Amino acid sequence: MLEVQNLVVKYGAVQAVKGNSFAVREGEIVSILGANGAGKSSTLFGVAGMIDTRGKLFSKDVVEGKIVFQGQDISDYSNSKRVKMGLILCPEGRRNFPELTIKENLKMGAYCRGDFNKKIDFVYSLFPRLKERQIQLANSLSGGEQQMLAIGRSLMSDPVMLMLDEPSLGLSPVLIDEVFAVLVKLKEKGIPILLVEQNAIRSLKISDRAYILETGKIVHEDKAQTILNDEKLKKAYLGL
Amino acid sequence: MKNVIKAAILAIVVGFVFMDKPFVLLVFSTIAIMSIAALGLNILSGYAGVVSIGHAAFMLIGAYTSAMMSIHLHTPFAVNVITGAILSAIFSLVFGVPALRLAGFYLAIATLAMMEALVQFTYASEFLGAAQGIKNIPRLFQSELAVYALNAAALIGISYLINLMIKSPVGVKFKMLRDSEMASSAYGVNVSVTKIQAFVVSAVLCSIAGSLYAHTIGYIGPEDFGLFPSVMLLAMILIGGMATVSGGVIGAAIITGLPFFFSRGKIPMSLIVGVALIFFVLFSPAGLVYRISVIYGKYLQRPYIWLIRVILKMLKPTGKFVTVNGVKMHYVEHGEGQPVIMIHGNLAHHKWYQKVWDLQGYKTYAIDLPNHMWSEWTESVSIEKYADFVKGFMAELGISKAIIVGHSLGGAVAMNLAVKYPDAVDKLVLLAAGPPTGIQSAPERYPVYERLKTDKNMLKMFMKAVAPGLKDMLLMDKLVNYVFLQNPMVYIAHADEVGKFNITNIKSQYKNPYIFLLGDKDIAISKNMAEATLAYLGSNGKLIMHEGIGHALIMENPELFKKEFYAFANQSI
Amino acid sequence: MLLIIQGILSGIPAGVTYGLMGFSIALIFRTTGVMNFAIGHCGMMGVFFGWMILGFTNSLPLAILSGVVFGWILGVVIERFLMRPINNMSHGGMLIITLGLLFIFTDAAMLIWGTEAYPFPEIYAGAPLIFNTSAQPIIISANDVALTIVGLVLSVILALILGYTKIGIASRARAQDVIGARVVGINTDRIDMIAWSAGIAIAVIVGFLVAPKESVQPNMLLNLLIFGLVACVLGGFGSPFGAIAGGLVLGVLEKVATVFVPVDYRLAIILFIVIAVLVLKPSGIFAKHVKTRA
Amino acid sequence: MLQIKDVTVKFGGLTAVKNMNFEVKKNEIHSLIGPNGAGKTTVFNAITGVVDTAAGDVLLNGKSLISLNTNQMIYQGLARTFQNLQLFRFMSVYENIYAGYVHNYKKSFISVFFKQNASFDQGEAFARVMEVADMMHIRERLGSFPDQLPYGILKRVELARAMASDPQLILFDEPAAGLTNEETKEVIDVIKLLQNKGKTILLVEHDMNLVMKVSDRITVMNFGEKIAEGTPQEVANNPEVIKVYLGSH
Repeated sequence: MLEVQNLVVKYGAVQAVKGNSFAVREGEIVSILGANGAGKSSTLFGVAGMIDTRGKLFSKDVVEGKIVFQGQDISDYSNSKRVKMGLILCPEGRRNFPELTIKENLKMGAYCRGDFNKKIDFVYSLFPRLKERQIQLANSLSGGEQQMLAIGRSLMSDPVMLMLDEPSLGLSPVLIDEVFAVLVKLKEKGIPILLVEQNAIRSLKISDRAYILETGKIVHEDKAQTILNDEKLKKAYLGL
Repeated sequence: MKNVIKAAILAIVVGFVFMDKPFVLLVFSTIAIMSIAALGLNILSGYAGVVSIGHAAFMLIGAYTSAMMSIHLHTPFAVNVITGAILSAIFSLVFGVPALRLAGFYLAIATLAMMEALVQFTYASEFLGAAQGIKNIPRLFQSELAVYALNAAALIGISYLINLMIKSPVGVKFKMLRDSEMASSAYGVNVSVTKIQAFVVSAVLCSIAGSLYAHTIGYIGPEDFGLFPSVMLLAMILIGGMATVSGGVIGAAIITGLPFFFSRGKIPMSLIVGVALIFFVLFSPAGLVYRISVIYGKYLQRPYIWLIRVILKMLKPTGKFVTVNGVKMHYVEHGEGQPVIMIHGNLAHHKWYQKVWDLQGYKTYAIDLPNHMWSEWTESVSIEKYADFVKGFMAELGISKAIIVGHSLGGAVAMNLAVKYPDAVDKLVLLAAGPPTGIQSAPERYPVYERLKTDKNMLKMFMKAVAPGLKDMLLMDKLVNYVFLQNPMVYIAHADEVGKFNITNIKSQYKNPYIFLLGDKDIAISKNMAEATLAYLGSNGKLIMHEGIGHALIMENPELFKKEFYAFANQSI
Repeated sequence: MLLIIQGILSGIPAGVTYGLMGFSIALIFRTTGVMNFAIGHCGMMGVFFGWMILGFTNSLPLAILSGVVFGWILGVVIERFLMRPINNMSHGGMLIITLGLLFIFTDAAMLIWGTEAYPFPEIYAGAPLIFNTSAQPIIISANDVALTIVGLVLSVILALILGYTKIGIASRARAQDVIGARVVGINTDRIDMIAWSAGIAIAVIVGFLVAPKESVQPNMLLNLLIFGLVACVLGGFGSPFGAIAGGLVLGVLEKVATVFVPVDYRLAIILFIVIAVLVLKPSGIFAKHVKTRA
Repeated sequence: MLQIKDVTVKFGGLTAVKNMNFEVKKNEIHSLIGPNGAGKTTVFNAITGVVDTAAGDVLLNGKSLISLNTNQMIYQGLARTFQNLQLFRFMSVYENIYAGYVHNYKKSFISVFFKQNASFDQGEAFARVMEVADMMHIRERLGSFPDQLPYGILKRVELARAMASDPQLILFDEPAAGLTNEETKEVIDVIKLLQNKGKTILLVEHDMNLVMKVSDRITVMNFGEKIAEGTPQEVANNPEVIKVYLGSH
């Protein structure tokens, strides 16, 4: 499904991702684990084509490496072209449009791809709260609802593959359960997921495989179950 | 102070050359006036980082105050200028205290509105002459030369004062503010107060420029101080160079001067200024002053340096020659007694020892290492090879054992000699020597070393920093001149070598006594480094620190060196 | 009282042009983060082009259309070749670049079309509307009425586009969160280009609306630039429609002010009020809050 | 030395930090950790006066810092570093370090126009810059500009600037962010060196490796509240902390 070779992401002098290779296969949930600042978000940004370096005179950001999605080399594709292919990122920090209504936010989810009318019912069925509030502005939502909206917006574009960055961040335990339930549902629908999560144990439990990142470099790769019982994980997180 | 004298001489020369051409003098007057205004804006925009597009407004205040007072009240010029400056300062406070809280574009709009409001007010006011402006403002002097002299003097005096301010901690605070408000606040800069200070100073300077303008040109109208003049001021500092005192002068000369010297209508000045604004912002934010200094450093001094080399080569070496390992080495000898070999440092030569080579009871040999001054050039530039040359030199002269004095890089050579040929070294005198582990040169410094080949000014600055205690500038100049005789390759090669060499095993080879002399103002070698060196050298010597001395004790305080030398060398082991 | 009513009525057409100018400034600023001080001169270039076409064809609609198209293309060129490569520059740098453009366009227009001020026909030259009252008649020129109608229709069209079309919502989305916009696949570069083009095209239309009064000359829109900025200050840079409201307030204020202060001082006084507003409430009178570029 | 007492910070309706309590003792290395969005940086900002506190007090040596502005902190002996390196871009490394010393200049504004005052105590300032430059091993870089230097060196320049102000307490905001392993080791050495020099250190850091190696005490935050405090060992074995970092089983 997705194959990444030697991905490098640099922000000016800071090298956030240092030549990592990884893959996500059909129907899989793959987790990327690592401490804060290990380069997880930058990895997803690199894959999603979010770091636009073309034609910018003073930008020192660099993205290198080969990204193959559905057998096609998309390394040179723009972000919208990648979205059109169905490679969707749900970014960290929600990134909703605060002064658009919830419905407009969802409409924007279907900007490049996906049938708004067909998908909206699916999203509303997953998150009934959004339907109740569809004409309110997004900034009136609570943190948990905003996260729902962000996930809902990514689903609007009918993802072929979904990348989620910290979907449970700042949520209460009940809401975390809800989010993970949705992820499992998506997996059942056959959508592969690349997941970046703080909540390592939760995410490993629903994942098939996982990569552990340390200061921008993948240091370990294994079946999720194996890692779950592994001391290496503890080391990466607690430095023990 | 030196720059003030240079500028004054230049101004006087210009004045005399164009004495009979009042129009040209008027142009120069205008340039000087605009330079003052540009300097004002430069303090705000270049140093404190606040962009204003309405600074001509303060020129307007100064100009109108001056003009009205001299016409209606017949007050003397000095009173007009001061009143205008005070009014500007008050106005800038009233406007600035609230407005400077605004950021970026909002502040720009506020300054634009402030300027436009004043201009519109002037347009509307019959009392201020409305659109017709004020004519027949009394001139200060009948002679154009005198007017020019006043304007030039004002520019030079103000530049001098501003230069003092910029170099003071207040100037540093301005720059801190410009580069990062957050960090400057964390380091004690009161952001709003400092911004206001910059704003008031810039307003006062623009006001003074306005007063001078009114009395020099004799006619002012509101359109002289609108959006276009304001942006022109911005263009001047941008083209000349932000955050430089001289930048505004160059910018003013180009923007004010060009249209005068060509026929006025034919040059599309706005087009040129517009393109220049975009070009300089994008590709050369440091401005022309920087470009010129780079070109001056890299190319323009070459003929001069070539000349220095030619003249020096015509001089006769004062010392003797001896051929060591196929290379002719030059040295001078003084006195009689126990032999002392004196090895100079990087960017130096035997003359560095000229103040200390008369040592009572010793025969001193001050040598030029290969590649330096009168000695021949060779391909092998390593500190170890230099040590071999020194050993060879001693062998040729039949010296089996000597006291070795090594300064800086020469100290490294001396230590190398002590490791390789411990028997040849009686005692070791290390002057601010590099540590036995070497000093890695920072990669970004290499272009600077490269520059030293062609830039005497920079080399001199370098030397001044190295030897802050050497006040005899003529001697300094001489020392610097002789550096140009050295092999051009060693500028870079020495930096490499100092990083590479490693004689951490010195303790096991060399057992004789040593002293290490170091000044506390030394920018190259720190006390920590010296102490590290001592740890490698062992317990047979000591570190002696001197207060107020830089990297060059032998030049800065030769008597002190001699005292230390005698104390060390005369003691029996 | 009648003077005030007359002031309000004659202030509205002026206010519409200020508001539209403010709209174009706010549109570009909100979307791309660049405050375009050259907007008036960009508009002037379009007007000159239209005026030239008018000379060739004698058709006013064609002239206006070609001027607007010219403005659109100018926007594309500026965005693509100047603004896009440098979109991460500081406020100060951007400011100086747009001021540079202002200077370039001034002289470019002079070089191409000369320094003369050329007359331009009114969009509707009919008999003025006169309302007879007991004391003094209230007069509104027909062109002012036409101008107001054109301006208001344009505002409504813009409101519909921004509010309901996909591209309009996308441009608002891009203004609110760039990363959010990029993850849903919005081509932010294209949105920026459209904002520049549309902004300049609107400025060209404003130019045509005021051309009969100001004549066609290089600095014809310089004052409107300042009024447009003022409209933005009053309405807040956050919303283009706030700018239109700000423009109307400004226009009416300007004309009504002449009742109380000498005509010549009104501008100075308004500008001082503007500084006060800017300082006291930088987000504008109407806006709730304002977003600035970090 | 530094006491955080019941500090609460609110942004609009949102409570970012709630009843935060902890104390940094003299000459101690104290770390503040927690997952993203736990409110560490907000606590940091509350101490340095960047954000206003809704309730509570911050005391340094018994003196309240709450009413002070950010620019007065340095006079209380409190220096800080920045997560994203707020160095002065167009100033040389020497000037950058010197900037840490500039607050010692207390003469009136007008006096800068007189030559004798223009360069205050250059000797002392120079000595201080040289001393800290040595300490951070950046003496050869004093003439360089931040744009020319690698990231690891820049971090040291920032530390040198903080040291130049001769603070009692240094707040480190993620000193290891963006560093290589080698450079992180250097940072660890530097922090320990500072402790040896008698400084007190409060650290916000993500790199657990570093935190566990240098800290004397650790305070763990989650959702704006303190959930644990203790020595590195205690914290690492605290089930609450493990849950926060690894998630629930």
